[in-house]
Amino acid sequence: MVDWRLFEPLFDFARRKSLWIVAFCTGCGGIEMPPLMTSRYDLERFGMMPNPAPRMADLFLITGYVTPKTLKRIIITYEMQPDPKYVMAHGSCPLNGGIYWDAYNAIKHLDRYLPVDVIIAGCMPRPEAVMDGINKIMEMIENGTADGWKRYKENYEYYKKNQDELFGEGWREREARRWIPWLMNRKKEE
Amino acid sequence: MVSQSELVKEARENGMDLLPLDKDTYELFFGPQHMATENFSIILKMDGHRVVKAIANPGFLHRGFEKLAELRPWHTNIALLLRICVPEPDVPEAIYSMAVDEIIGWELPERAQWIRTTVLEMARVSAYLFWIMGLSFKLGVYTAGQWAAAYRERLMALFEQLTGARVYHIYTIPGGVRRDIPNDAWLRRLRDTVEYIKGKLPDFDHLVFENYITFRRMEGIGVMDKKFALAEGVTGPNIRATGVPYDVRRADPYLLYPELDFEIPVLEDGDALARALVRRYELEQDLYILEQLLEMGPPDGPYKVQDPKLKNLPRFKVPAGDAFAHVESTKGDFGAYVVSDGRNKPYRVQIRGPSIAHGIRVLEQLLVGARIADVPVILMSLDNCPPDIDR
Amino acid sequence: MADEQEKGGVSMREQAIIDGILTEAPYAEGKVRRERRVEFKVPADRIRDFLKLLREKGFELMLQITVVDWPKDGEYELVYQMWSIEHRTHAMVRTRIPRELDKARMPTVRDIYPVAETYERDAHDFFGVYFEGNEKMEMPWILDDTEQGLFPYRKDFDMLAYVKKKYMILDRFDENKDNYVI
Amino acid sequence: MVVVVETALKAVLILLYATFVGFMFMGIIRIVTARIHRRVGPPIYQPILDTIKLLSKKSNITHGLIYDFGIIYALGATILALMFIPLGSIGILRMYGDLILITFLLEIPMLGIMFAAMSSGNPWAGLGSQRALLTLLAIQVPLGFAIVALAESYGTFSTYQIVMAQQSMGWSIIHLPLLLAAVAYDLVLQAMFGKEPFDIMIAPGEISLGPMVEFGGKHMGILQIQHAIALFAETLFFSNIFLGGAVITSFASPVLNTLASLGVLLIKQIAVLMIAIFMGAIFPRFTIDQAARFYWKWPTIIAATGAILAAL
Repeated sequence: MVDWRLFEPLFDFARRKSLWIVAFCTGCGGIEMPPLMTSRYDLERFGMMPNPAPRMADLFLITGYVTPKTLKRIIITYEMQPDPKYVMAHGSCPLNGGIYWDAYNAIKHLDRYLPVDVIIAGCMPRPEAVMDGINKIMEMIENGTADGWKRYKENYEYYKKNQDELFGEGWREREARRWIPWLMNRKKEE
Repeated sequence: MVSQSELVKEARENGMDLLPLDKDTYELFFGPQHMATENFSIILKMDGHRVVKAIANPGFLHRGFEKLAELRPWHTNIALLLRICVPEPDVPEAIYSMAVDEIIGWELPERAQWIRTTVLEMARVSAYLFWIMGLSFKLGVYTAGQWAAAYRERLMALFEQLTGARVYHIYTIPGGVRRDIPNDAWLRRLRDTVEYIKGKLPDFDHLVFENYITFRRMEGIGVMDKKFALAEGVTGPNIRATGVPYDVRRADPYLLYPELDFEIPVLEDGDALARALVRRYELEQDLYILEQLLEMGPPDGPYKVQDPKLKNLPRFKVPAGDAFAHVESTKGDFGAYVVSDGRNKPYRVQIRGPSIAHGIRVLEQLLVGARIADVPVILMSLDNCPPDIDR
Repeated sequence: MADEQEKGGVSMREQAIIDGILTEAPYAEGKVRRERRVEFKVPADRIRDFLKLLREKGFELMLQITVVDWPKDGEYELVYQMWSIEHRTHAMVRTRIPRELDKARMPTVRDIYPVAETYERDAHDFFGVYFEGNEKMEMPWILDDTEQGLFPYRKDFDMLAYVKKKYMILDRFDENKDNYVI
Repeated sequence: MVVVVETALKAVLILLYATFVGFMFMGIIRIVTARIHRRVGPPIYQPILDTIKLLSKKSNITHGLIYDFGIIYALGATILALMFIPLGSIGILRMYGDLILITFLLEIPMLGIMFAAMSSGNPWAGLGSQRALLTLLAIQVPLGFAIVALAESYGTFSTYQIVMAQQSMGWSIIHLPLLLAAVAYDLVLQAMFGKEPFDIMIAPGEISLGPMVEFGGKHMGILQIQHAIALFAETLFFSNIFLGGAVITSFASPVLNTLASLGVLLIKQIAVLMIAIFMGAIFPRFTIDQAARFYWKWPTIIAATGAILAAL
């Protein structure tokens, strides 16, 4: 059996140079994704491209504030990604609520529920700032400090406790089953 | 490594009744993690490629703006409410400011009106370019989308020079605008940009709007007639595509629009193609309006109301009263209802986004019977904007 | 407001519209706010008849149902924002209902204006106004199930305390401060 | 014994060459598309980096045996097809390279991918697999007529003999019936490459990559390699049977001859690729039923006319 650790530098280089993004615009910052992807600031130069399927994506861009309803989907999507995976949060809203510091429906500290590798300041961050953050995450991958996916595995109890405190126990099953009665028109009987 | 059988067993133990729902239908979560829906979810009951039933599931972008606006001073709300409509943030600014102006009874100076009109029209053009990008990405002709996004960047640069921000330019405030036009070079750049985009429109026609495959894709998809559209509160280009010439800029004129000359494109058959073409013609009309405004030139005078109340903004008070103001956005009739009780914060702010009519009931009814390939096309042809549903 | 009433006084067109409607609806009262803005006050139990009448009179579009919470009167004010394409006039139909959650009930108007179904879901989700006859009342709308039944847009909903409890934020904000600027 | 070793060596060399050039083709596709979009675009070796990254990822879920087997099936079928196609003067099984056999082998990788996708149980994958099946069904008819036209005019099914015949009587596309067949076949290639307007089975905006939606990590990496080899094989097949292939004997040493013929083939393959890219850049996407109707109409008529003309 080959000892794959020999190839880790090559793998890190490849991971750094081809970050595929999950196509999931979770907030205002999604409006800055098209300029980033298109010919003004061409992110494909760095080998990045938006990917519709979370299964083959590496980088998760939390573009803007996160509401609890979205956070459920974010967590599910994040757990669908294969390791190694990285999370980058846009703007001050995921960091501390930002302008929604007193809003009842915006997450205040995202890193309580997901491990975040890089957070870009600003509301909303300019594309140059996003590219700066991407360079930062590339450096972190190079020197092996982008280990959010490991932290998520190690401290899963902590994250799961916070998630359950926010959403209530068994939220995954509730989300999966919520719409079936309405689709089946079974509401009357229940 | 978890094998699928174990997953199925675990799911059954948790009592999840697994799909398919009926004998031959299955449940499909269209979004929020999907390329065609920007953080908006449609639950589809599918029979093969056909949609049997659709349920729109909004609320992923809800921040409770109307509650937050009651806790912030009048001018701070501008920085908050413009986040309701992300593609064209000037519209919420404008309606909120117009409502406040009406409550106070301010008469705007002409220069402020000119600047507001210009900013609104620039926002319309950039939003239409953004919509062309979305439509062509959904249709698969990526070239046109890339070009449209690139041309939008020129307007972004102009906005940045005028207001200091790319996307969220907190610019239109009650009683005028926040700052004056920087210089005449800005006007020249705006004229050049308008000419440039005007010259590029034929490319979009060849790639998207006159394309044989586009016609095949969008003809007869998501048809709605005049009666249905009126009953469902459809506004904007969507209702103009069904033959109702309703445009707020003509029906309820505001700012400088009474003095401007432009047409309201109206098409009869209210399918996706008609909606797309109406938007395409409106982009042309907006460029024409911008040309007229540049011909007019900014009139001299102050760019905001000369009022001592505007000196101390945190203590800025508005007399008791209420007002409703609405403008024509690229999505439709965008309205704000503001109630004041004489304090330095609004008592109630209600924003009426057009997508709350387009995105829920109309979408659910248009999607029934459509193929899965038509769902993104219908979404884009309605130009559904989730943030102003959720607010 | 004063100059608005002056403007309303000179606009005969709106007055004609109001007279045409009020002759058939004596229970309602109407006034002209200004050009292209009229306003009606209707008792809550007659709202369906009045909206039927408005629809016959050419107010085809219902733009929004706005709920305003007046705790000191103990009442909700429902404002039906209507727009008439042929008259080019915006009409506010105001009505008042008690704001206690068990008494805050309205007849639905979704058979007159189908789009009202969405607005009624909105009002029910945020204010707890129950519209009888609208079977989508219990359907999940914008709010997540943790906020279900809290009706956050009511004036007596203490948002800051709720936010601190929900998101476990340290107590660094001063509730007593009437006027905080971020 | 020596023959076996030599054959195995040849096979490995062909495989390596095909994989490398296929990845270069993928890079060329991305760069040229980017230039049409007025972008800079990724470096040409980007697909190789993507593949290495995907192979280095850890799959945290499997969907059973078929899910893994389908991928291998697709890769094996593609490699087998490559071995049958004459590559200049070298080729392992080129003597047995039958038109129908190669066409078949170039199509069944799709079946393998569909096995895997279906076994994943993802509704998007199911939808995409239905679309892929319909696409396969749709392209059969024009493809068959094109093959018949070739076989009629050359009187043989062997690819190698067709290439040899073209050396004497000129490229196929200078004869009218075969030109028609080539046009039809090129339209079919558009669907084989999965480019607009026939990228219906992986429609990112509609069904989010369709069959590929569940593949992550190593599966997707293997699929990338398979895609690269398939690109090489399809373009090679086209330039062999329609663009005259390349058999160069002008040099003294066989090595020089081989290199020269490889170079000539490369130019022809890139030409075929460019046509596909330009077509894909300017057309929206058909829906599946429209695509089937289109394939059963125009390319079928063209190819059938070619076949009839060739038969006369």
